[in-house]
Parts: sequence; structure tokens; C-alpha cells
Amino acid sequence: MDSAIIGTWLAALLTLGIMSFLYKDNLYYKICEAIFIGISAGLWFITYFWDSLYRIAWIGVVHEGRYVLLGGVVLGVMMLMRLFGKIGWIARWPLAFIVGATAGLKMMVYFTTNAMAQIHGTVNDTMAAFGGSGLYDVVGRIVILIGTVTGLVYFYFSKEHKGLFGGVAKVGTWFLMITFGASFGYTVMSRMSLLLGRIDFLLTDWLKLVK
Amino acid sequence: MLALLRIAKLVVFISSSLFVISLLPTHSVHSQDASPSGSNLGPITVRAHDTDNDAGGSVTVEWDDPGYEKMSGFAGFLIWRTNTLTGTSDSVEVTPFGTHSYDDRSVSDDSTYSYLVAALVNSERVMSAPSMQVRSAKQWFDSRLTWVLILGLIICGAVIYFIESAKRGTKLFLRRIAGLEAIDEAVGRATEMGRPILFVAGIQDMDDVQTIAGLTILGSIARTVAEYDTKINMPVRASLVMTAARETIKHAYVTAGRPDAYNDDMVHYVTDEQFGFVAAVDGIMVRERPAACFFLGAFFAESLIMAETGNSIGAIQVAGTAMPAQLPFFVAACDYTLIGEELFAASAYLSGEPRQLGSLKGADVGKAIAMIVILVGVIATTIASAWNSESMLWIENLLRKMFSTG
Amino acid sequence: MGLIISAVVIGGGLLWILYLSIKGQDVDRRIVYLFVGATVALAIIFRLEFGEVATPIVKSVFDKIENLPAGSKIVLSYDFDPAMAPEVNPMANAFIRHILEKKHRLFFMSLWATGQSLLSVSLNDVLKPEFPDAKYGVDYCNLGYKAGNEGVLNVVITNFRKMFPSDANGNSLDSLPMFKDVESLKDMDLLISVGGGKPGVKEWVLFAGDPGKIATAGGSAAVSTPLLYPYWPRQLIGLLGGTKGAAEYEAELIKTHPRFKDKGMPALRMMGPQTMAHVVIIAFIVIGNVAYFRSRRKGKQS
Amino acid sequence: MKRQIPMLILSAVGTLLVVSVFIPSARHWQEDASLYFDIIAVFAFFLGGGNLIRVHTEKVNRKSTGWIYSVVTLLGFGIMLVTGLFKIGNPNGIAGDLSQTGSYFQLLFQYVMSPLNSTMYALLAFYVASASYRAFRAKNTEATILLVAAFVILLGRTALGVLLTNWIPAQLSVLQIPNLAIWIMNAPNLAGQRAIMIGISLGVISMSLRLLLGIERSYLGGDN
Repeated sequence: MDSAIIGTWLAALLTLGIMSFLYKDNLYYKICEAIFIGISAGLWFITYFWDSLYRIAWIGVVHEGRYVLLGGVVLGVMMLMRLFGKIGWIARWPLAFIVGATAGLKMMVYFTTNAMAQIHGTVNDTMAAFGGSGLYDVVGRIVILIGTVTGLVYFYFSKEHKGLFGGVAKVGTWFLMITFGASFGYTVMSRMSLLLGRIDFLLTDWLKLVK
Repeated sequence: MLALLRIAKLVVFISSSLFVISLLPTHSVHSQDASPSGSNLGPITVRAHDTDNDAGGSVTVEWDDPGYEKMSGFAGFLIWRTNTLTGTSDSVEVTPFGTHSYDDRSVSDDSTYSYLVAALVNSERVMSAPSMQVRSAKQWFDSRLTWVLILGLIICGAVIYFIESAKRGTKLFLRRIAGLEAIDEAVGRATEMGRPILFVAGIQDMDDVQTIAGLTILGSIARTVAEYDTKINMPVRASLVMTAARETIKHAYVTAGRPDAYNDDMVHYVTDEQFGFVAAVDGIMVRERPAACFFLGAFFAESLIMAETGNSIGAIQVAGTAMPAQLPFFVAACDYTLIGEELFAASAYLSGEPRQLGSLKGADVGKAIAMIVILVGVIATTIASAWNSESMLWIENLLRKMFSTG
Repeated sequence: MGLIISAVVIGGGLLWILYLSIKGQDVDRRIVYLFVGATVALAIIFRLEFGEVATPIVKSVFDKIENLPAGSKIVLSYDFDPAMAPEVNPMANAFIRHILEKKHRLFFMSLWATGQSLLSVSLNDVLKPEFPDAKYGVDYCNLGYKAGNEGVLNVVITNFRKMFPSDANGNSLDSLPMFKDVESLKDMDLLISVGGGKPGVKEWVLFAGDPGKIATAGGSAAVSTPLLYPYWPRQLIGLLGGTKGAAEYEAELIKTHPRFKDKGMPALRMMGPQTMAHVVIIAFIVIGNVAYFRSRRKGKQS
Repeated sequence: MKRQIPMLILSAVGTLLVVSVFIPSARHWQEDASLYFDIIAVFAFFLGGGNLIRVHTEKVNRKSTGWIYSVVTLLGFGIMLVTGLFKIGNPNGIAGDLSQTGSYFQLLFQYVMSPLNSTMYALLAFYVASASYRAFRAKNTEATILLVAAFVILLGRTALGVLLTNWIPAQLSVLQIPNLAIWIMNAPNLAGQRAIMIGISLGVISMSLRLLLGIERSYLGGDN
């Protein structure tokens, strides 16, 4: 028996084990889950170890002389102080570094790619899809305009959703619902193809029922 | 002394340029009969200037093509650089057809350079005159981001203004968010039933703001949990999130006056693998049967797997994410969903602290600006295209410029 | 036979669920799961295929190629990598078959380095065996891959020879008869980009089709298709989205040109089980609502 | 002190990174920050992995329910560590690429991890079905709108949608279901997406400012 045959059997048994969860939680699933957790946690640790610790930190500092990276190592070691009760508080420093960096960086990223680019896109793409002057285009433009603005009104926090403002916000929720319904409907097919891949594996590669 | 040095530099520059030209197998640009196919083309003009908005170390060379590209046998433009301080010269690059500018990134800010561009036609080189001397430099401000800065300052200014005014005691009104009111209800029900609550702060690490937003909400939930003495179970996918979540819950227990009841095991690392984590969370759900599940953070395809499993055990589920693609699944399978911005606003709401609430009012100013710009923009483009209105076109172009991000 | 078994099992099952729902009984979620699994499995075992009907956005591409006079010049660009290939490769192959069948002249190229090898696979597996009479340089040619992303388009829209001094095999373009009356992209009758990333269909529209006023069509992976919808029908004459779009094109192709029937239409075959599952989900939504309205009416009466 | 210094670090780092966006020569700070993050994350893994080992060893020691699964998890973790750290079976030895074909690490990935992963992912298909059956009911206006939008898009993606509305004349072709589906994607769907994305970015800005100003700091823990 070569390793490919053993491998296929192993893969098939694990596939069935995970699927058995759909019926109910059971011993078979629990074993697969335990294997999954153990193997994958190990896999990620190894990946981190070689990619970050060895390649970035070790090669970077020792071989390429990028001493600026030592700062990261120092912060990383501080993180480990968590293991020693008395000076465990020092682990907050790297944590503060990370939260600060995330807040600073992401604030700018979201501002440019989400806010500015979306406002820009609303004006631009509207013209791409509905740039003409026929009824179809005019309706399209009006719908985009109303949808975007009322949607933003829904997210407006500092005014009670009552009266006219409430009505506008209500229209905003309708647009959000269309968005959710449309995204749901659009993704169904690609989700099905995942299952197709697994069942195809079981029937074709493993059981060889289908040629 | 200084004048002498300058003269010396100039001499070096001129002589080296001449030297270069003499070395190249070429003919004077101005001698017309020497052009490869005898055509009557003007000289190539070259301009070199410091590359805009960069960190230095780069010069942009631009040139006009009087028509060499159209000649048969054209092979490209050769860019030739002379370091006018040292007098050394070298070829930098041969650019392909259709390119009329080049960023030379191999220069030093400490030297000055001059450039020549030669059209390569049938193994002959038609040279331009050397460009003016140029020195690369770094810029202190990226001028392309002027509007980003201005708009950013307006919005941040608004947020800070409302934080300050709230601090001084100005009363702020905020509308209710149904999903947040459900949080207390969910924790209360778990207490009554004597069952734990499950909290998942998304599947991203601490470098995603959504994870941090999830943890800030965890702070409020954990305080209620501590007061009610309910059990909380929080599996995490990233070790850093584990550390941060422990700090958060511990702090909540201390604030609630129950530091003794806190236990590190409330938060436990599972695995970094997306679906391995999901397999484990599903297992926890069906075995421990939490009465309430919170999914607050960044989620991907696993959103529906977890939410449907939670639904099958009859738990109250509150979800929140800023991943637009996953919102539909949470909306379909959970009792309450915090949509996008509501996730980030939640902790401010829950804290009830005036300064935090003030920051939300500031963000509303940003929304008002966005609405006005979109209205004006779409109306202006419509009028501009329908009636060729100059003024509307001007507005349209201004808005495009303001909101273009490079 | 397989179709009958499947129809009985699935149709009967759905009716039973409908009956249960109307009676007000809760249908266990496990029955729903079993159903989805059985549907997909049956469709795979019996290799069920359904006649797809082309949606207008696909039909317009098909009609364009179908109605162009023989000898029209069409560019087909392979702008994708192996990861995307299962979804978009069937489109490219269907285009090749259709274009050569209609005796058009086909210019292959690629803006993705990885597209080049996929292109040779298509040439060797589809074009050469199925169109042995097609002559290189007369009926088709392969310009190969050029680095430079949309910059390549910026150039070839005014001049092919500057960007491509020779084709992928090293022949100068002037030695290829089909290039005799071709100066730039503007001499083409149709541009087709098959791809799902950047550069891809969008870049072909913005940097070639639009500025040159050349008819442009595309095929793209399902995820990136919604981003391209805004360009239809003005800047894109049509678009094939995902396996579904490919299957529709294949269906249209074998309807009009039955000789391709036995060539194996991979997208159609892949679509069979997906369509089945899709229909089952639509049925579930309908049944769910029927049950809901029944129970509400009952609630009102009592 | 135990809270002030972290607060100071947080505000300083955050502010510097915001400023760095505008200064061309400071942009590399952003890359440095992400590299720091990667390095800190590895060290943090020693805490996470340690936690995993401790939790499961304790279960085994106490022979609590399901302890046998903990043995399996620990075994899996151990096997992966050994094969990965020493690159067992790797044709190119310790210097070889981690995912080199033929290495045990790669075999475990291919035959154990991959099928588990894609099967878990594939479960989505079942959950999509059960969610559609249960949740898409016309209970109120919002739910009805959601349902109708989803239904039109779903129909538009099957042959049924084409066949149902083929009779609509060309002038009104936008009402044919496939075209209607595209229109929904193009107009109302896009509008909703935009509102959500713009809202999100403003939410991130206000939350980031709360963090940088030190108004929100529950995750930094208390004074002890």
C-alpha cells in the first residue's frame, strides 16, 4: 500500500467524521475535532516559528543587521513576563503597543479606503452604471442616491428615529435588507460548490463510484 | 572659495558631458542629415526634477519624443546619467515604447545629477542635450494627501470637540440600539438558567480593529457577568487576543468587586486555524449548551456555521461585525445583529460615560458630511452631463479631486 | 433513469416536507441537511446535467460572436492563474470553439504571466485537436504574455508592433498574414478578457474598450462579477460570471453548434449538482413561507 | 504607573503612525510596526500554546469527562511540533522548505489538515439551506424585503428565472428576472453596501480616537 492510498482513506474517514456532526455530536466527531485542534495548533506554531521568529527576527537581526527589529523582540519577551506573577503587568506594554499601532494604522486605512473611496465611488460608479439620460438611468441614479443617504441616516446615532427622520431611517433599513438579501442569494451557489467538492472526493477518489 | 568650488563643479560637469557624448557612437541632434532614416526630427528635450512626494533617493526624468518612436527600427529610449559631483556617468535604463518618463531610484540625496536621453534607432543613438542639474530630496509632506488631512482633521476635530463638550456636562441624546439592550437580557437569562455564556471576539488577531471593538464590549458584558455570578466561556483563535481578553475580564471582575471569582481559564486558546477553531466552538456549543452566544468581531465564512449551531441549541444570540459579506448570515441566524458601525459604537453606549458618548456624536458629523457630498456630487454630475453646465462640472471635478485617494 | 430516481427521491421528499410544514409540524434541521446532501450526491452519481438557458448578459456575448461576419478579428486574453482556472478556463475554451467555428481570426494574448501556460494548454488540448484545419498565423496566433499590466493596453491601443515585436514563438508580426491589416487594437472587432483579478476585465474596459471604442466582453470568477456589473451594458457588451456564466455559454454553444456536444462541457457538468441544490434551497424558502402563512392563519382563527 | 506607561506607549505609537501616513520618509514605520506585531505574536504563542497544553494535561490528569480526546489533541500537537521543528522526512533536510513535497509535515497537511478544513468549510452548504428554510419568512416588512431580494437573486441564477420571464418584451427587458437581479446588485445593493462601509469607517475613527485619547481602556486591565 502506498502512502497515497492510506492518505485517501485517512482523508475520507476524517471527512465523514466532520460530517457526522450534522446528525449530532458524537464520539467520531469528537476524535476528529481533537485531531484537528492538535494538528492545526502545532502547524501554526511551526509556521510562526520558522516564518516570524527565525526568518524575520533571527535572520533579520543576526544576519542582515536590522537592529530595529530588536525592539519587537524586547516587546515579545515582555509579553512572556505574563508567566511570572509578580512582574506580569509588564506584558501590558507590548499590548499597548499593538493596540496603539492598530488604532493609528487602521483609522487611516478605513478613512481612505472605506470613507473617501466609497464617496468617490458613489459619484463615479453611479455614472458608469446609470450615466445616460433615459428613464432607466434616472431611476437608477435616484435609487443609489436615496439608498446611500437613507442608509447613512439609519446609522445616525444622535437623533431619535421618530417622525420624518424615523421614516427616512426606516427606508434606510429597507435598503440594508435588500443588500443582505442580495449578498445572501449571490453566495449560495459558491457555498454549494464547496460541498460538491467534498462529496465528489468521497464518491470519486475514495469509493470510485463515479468514473 | 565657494565660488571656486562651483566653477570646478561646472568644469567637471561640462567636460564629463562632452566626454560622454564623444564616447557614444552618435551624431549631433541638430545635424539633420545624420538622423537614422534621414527624417527631419527636432531634438529630444529632457527635464529632470526631484520625484514628488517621496522619501528622497529618486529623480524623475521626463522627455518629449519628436517622433522617433514612429520610425522603423526604434528600440527604446536610453537614459544616461552623469553624477556632476564625481563626474562619473552610466546608463540607467532602456525604457520600452510609449514611455516618456522614468523614476531613477538609484540616486543619492547627497549628489547632483544631469540626464541625457537617447533614442535608439537601428543601433544608432540620437542624443538629447543634457538636462539641468538636479538633486533628489525627501518631502516632509505628501501633497497628494492634502484633502485626506483636511477632511480627517475636520472629522477628528468634531469627535474631540464633542468629547470635550460632553466632559463639561453638555447633555447628549443617543438613539437606542436594540441589539445592545438585548445583551443584558441575554446575560440575565443565562443566569436564571444556570448556564454559561459563550463569547467569541471574531477570528482575527489584535491587529484588526474589530477584535478590539469586540473586547471593549466584552469589558461591559464581563462586568454584568461578574455581578450576576454567571459563567463565561471564551475560546480564542489568537494568543494575543487571549492575553488581552484576560486583562479585560479581570478588570471587569475587579471593578464589580469580585476579583476572587476571576479565573484565567475563562479565556482559553484553541488553535490559530480558522476552521479548526470553528470545529472546537461548535463542539463547545453542543456540549456546554450556553444560554447566550456573543459573536462580536471580525468574521469570515465561519459566521453562519457558528450562528446556525448556536441557533440549534436554542441560545439567545447577539452578533456584530464590520465584515459586510458576513452580515447577511448573522442577520438570518441571530436574534440581534450589530451592523457595521454599531459594533464600534457599542462599548461607548454600554459604558454610558459622557466622553465616550460624545465621540459618537462626533462621528455623526462625518456622516452628515458624507451625505451632503454624495447628494451634491450625484446631482452635480447629473446636471453637468445633461446640460453641460460649466459650474456643475467644476463642482464635480473638485469633489473627484477631494475624494480621490491616489 | 438517474433523472427519474433523483426526481422521485427529491420531489417526493420536498412534497413530504411541504405536507409536514403545512400540518404545522417542525421539520427537523437534520432532514434539511439530509436533503441537501442527497441532492448533491444523486446529481454527482447520475451525472445530472440541466439545459442552462442563457441570461441576457451572456446571450449578448454569444450573439455578438455568432453574428460577426466570418473573418472578424477577435482578441482573447488569458488574464488568470491556475487557482481561478476551474471557474474561468471553461469560458476560454468555449470562446475558442465558438470563434473558430465561426471562422473568425483569433488573437491570443495574456496580461498575466501565469496565463501563458494555461493558454498553451488550451491551444494543445482544444484548438489543435478540434480545429486541425486552423492555420497558425492565418486563423489564429499567440502573442503571449507581456509584462506591464494595463500599460500594455495603453500601448497596443495605438500600436501592436511596438509592444509585440514578435509573437510568442518569435515570428515577427509582419510575417503573419493575419496581421496584414492590423495596426492596433482599434482594428479589432471584439476584445474578450477572461480573468478574475487585476489586470482583468475592468482594465480592458477602462484602458482599451472605452478609449478605443472597441466592443469588449469578459468572463470573470463569481466573486469579482458583481464589481463588473456596473459596466454592463454600456462599456461591456456582455459578461460571463463564474461557472454559471460559463455553463450558460456552453449550453448556448451546443444548442447552435451541436457538433460540440460530445466535447465535454465542464461548466455544464459542474453546474448540474449546483443547480439541483439551488432549486432545493429555493423550494425550502417557498415551503418555509407556505408553512408560516398557514400557521399564522391558524393562529388568527383560534 | 502600571497604567500610565502603557497608556503613554499606546498614544505615542498610535499618533506617530497616523502622522507617518502623511510623511513619505516615515512610511516605513508602518512596515516596522507590522513586523513588530509578527514578532510579538510568536512570543505570545508560547502563552497560547502553553495554555493549550496546560488545559489538556489537566483534563488528562483529573480524568475529567472526555479526557481521552485531550490525549489525542496533545498527541497531534506534539507530532506536528516534532515533524515541523526537525523537518522530518524533508528531502532537503533542515534547510528545506517547510512545505516541501514528501516531508512528513506536508503529508500531514495534505491528508489530515486539508480534508478537515475543507469539510468544515463545506458544512456551510448545509447551514445555508437550514437558514434559508427557517429564517427567510415574510414576518414583517424588513424580513419580506430581505426575502424578496434574496429570492430574485437566487432565481436569477437558475434557468428557472430566465424561463419564467422570457415573455416580457424587449422594451421592458429590465423586468426579466436575470436583468432585475443585476439591477438589484447594481443599484440598491450597492447603495446599501456604501452606507455600511462609510458608517464603518466613521465608527473606526471615533473608536480609534477613544483609544488614543485613553477614554477607552478596559482591555489594559486594572491597577493591580
